[in-house]
Amino acid sequence: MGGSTVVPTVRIQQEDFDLAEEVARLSAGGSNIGAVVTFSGLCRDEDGRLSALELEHYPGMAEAEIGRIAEEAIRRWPLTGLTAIHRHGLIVPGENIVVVIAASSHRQAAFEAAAFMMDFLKTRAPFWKREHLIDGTPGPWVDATEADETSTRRW
Amino acid sequence: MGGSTVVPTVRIQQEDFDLAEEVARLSAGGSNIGAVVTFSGLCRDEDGRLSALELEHYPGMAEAEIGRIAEEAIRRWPLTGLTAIHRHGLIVPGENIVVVIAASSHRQAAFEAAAFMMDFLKTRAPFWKREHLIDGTPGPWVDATEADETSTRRW
Amino acid sequence: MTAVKLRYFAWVRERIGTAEEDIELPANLNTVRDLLLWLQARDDGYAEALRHPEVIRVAINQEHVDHKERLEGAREIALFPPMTGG
Amino acid sequence: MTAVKLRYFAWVRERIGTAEEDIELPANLNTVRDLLLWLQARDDGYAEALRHPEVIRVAINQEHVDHKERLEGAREIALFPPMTGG
Repeated sequence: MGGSTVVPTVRIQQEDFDLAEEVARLSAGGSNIGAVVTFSGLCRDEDGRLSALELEHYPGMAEAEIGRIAEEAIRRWPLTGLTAIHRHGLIVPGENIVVVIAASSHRQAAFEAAAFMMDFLKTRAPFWKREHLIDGTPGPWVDATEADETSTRRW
Repeated sequence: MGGSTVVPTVRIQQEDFDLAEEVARLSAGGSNIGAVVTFSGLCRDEDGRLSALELEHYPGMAEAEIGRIAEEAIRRWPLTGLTAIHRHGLIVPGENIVVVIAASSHRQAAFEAAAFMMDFLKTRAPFWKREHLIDGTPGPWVDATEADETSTRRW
Repeated sequence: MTAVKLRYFAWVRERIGTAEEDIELPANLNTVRDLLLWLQARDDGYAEALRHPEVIRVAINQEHVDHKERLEGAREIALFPPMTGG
Repeated sequence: MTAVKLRYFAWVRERIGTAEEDIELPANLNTVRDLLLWLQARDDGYAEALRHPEVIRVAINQEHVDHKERLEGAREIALFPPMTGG
């Protein structure tokens, strides 16, 4: 029953996904799952300034790097399941950008693994956001934040 | 836009609920939500030992106490939405017992508020679990754990 | 004498043998602790339920209180084990 | 001389003006740092993209490396800004 036998689900895709379906998939057949934590990162309109975010990614490495982060999470916490899905392309406000789902017998493990995944997705997964402004013009590339780096270093 | 205007959704009910529907309800119309964290607590079969958990609760106080915990979370973190649903009655393995959903512009706030809610739900909300064994007999009342008390004291 | 509703939950309820009762509190009961000691002496069920009073949680008017809390203003007093929800 | 595929992303790609290219690396380039300096000198686009080499992130064969990493065994080298996904 150890975490070592868990195989993470990692998907990089353009199309949207359904949170409930992904949770159901992760929980299927697992009658010893006590806790499921999901994190959904959504596209914001930044007070009406944005029409969309464009997400560029590094195909191949994106899957590989998120897979490595997921394996590390599975080593660190006693998980019964772990899913990470990251979208690319044009995403409009209110839509999903990313979801992480961590399942465990223990709520603390599920919370920590999901937070760990997100910190490393932010700073290690090869994705870059560019703003598209409400007037139709492409805006600037989003800058990486020091807060995200700091958050990653706590693990 | 401050957290002070957020009204939490608190429900105590016997019937199951749908995670996706509750997330959608919380997110409706909020184009400035960047992060949604959900915690689902599920009934485990404890390696096949249990046929069900029975949850007794204190009607009236359960709603009031969870409402107080939710108001405290809204005071502490810049949330854009907060939902807590706790079931009572007979719950079989694999089914939901509780869900907490926290939405915010900031992922750290959403994670922390959801973890805070769960720690206090465990130790302050008037619910009591009793095991029902696979042979059909009512088992013992579940003991409160020191780990839950410790987890609560960190806030 | 003051009339209050007493409510019991989980194994406290089972050992006392009732879920709730209306009771006249003697005027010499000042605090929650006094109430627990007075109830203990009522019969074997109460004695068994409240044998370790330090583990009993108490709510007055549906809010948690500690054992030093005074009983004035109480309309509903609930006794129960530590919570195990969530 | 070793043939490698160079890949560029986000504003590094825009400033250099191409998403990828196959390139023969001179034998005197030992580390990622050497490569960044050598590319800087190629033309104004590279110079602009790599003006602050310390912010450029590098992956060799699709794994993050730091600027002291040696280039031996590299088949694919990617240069990009700090990541902003998630």
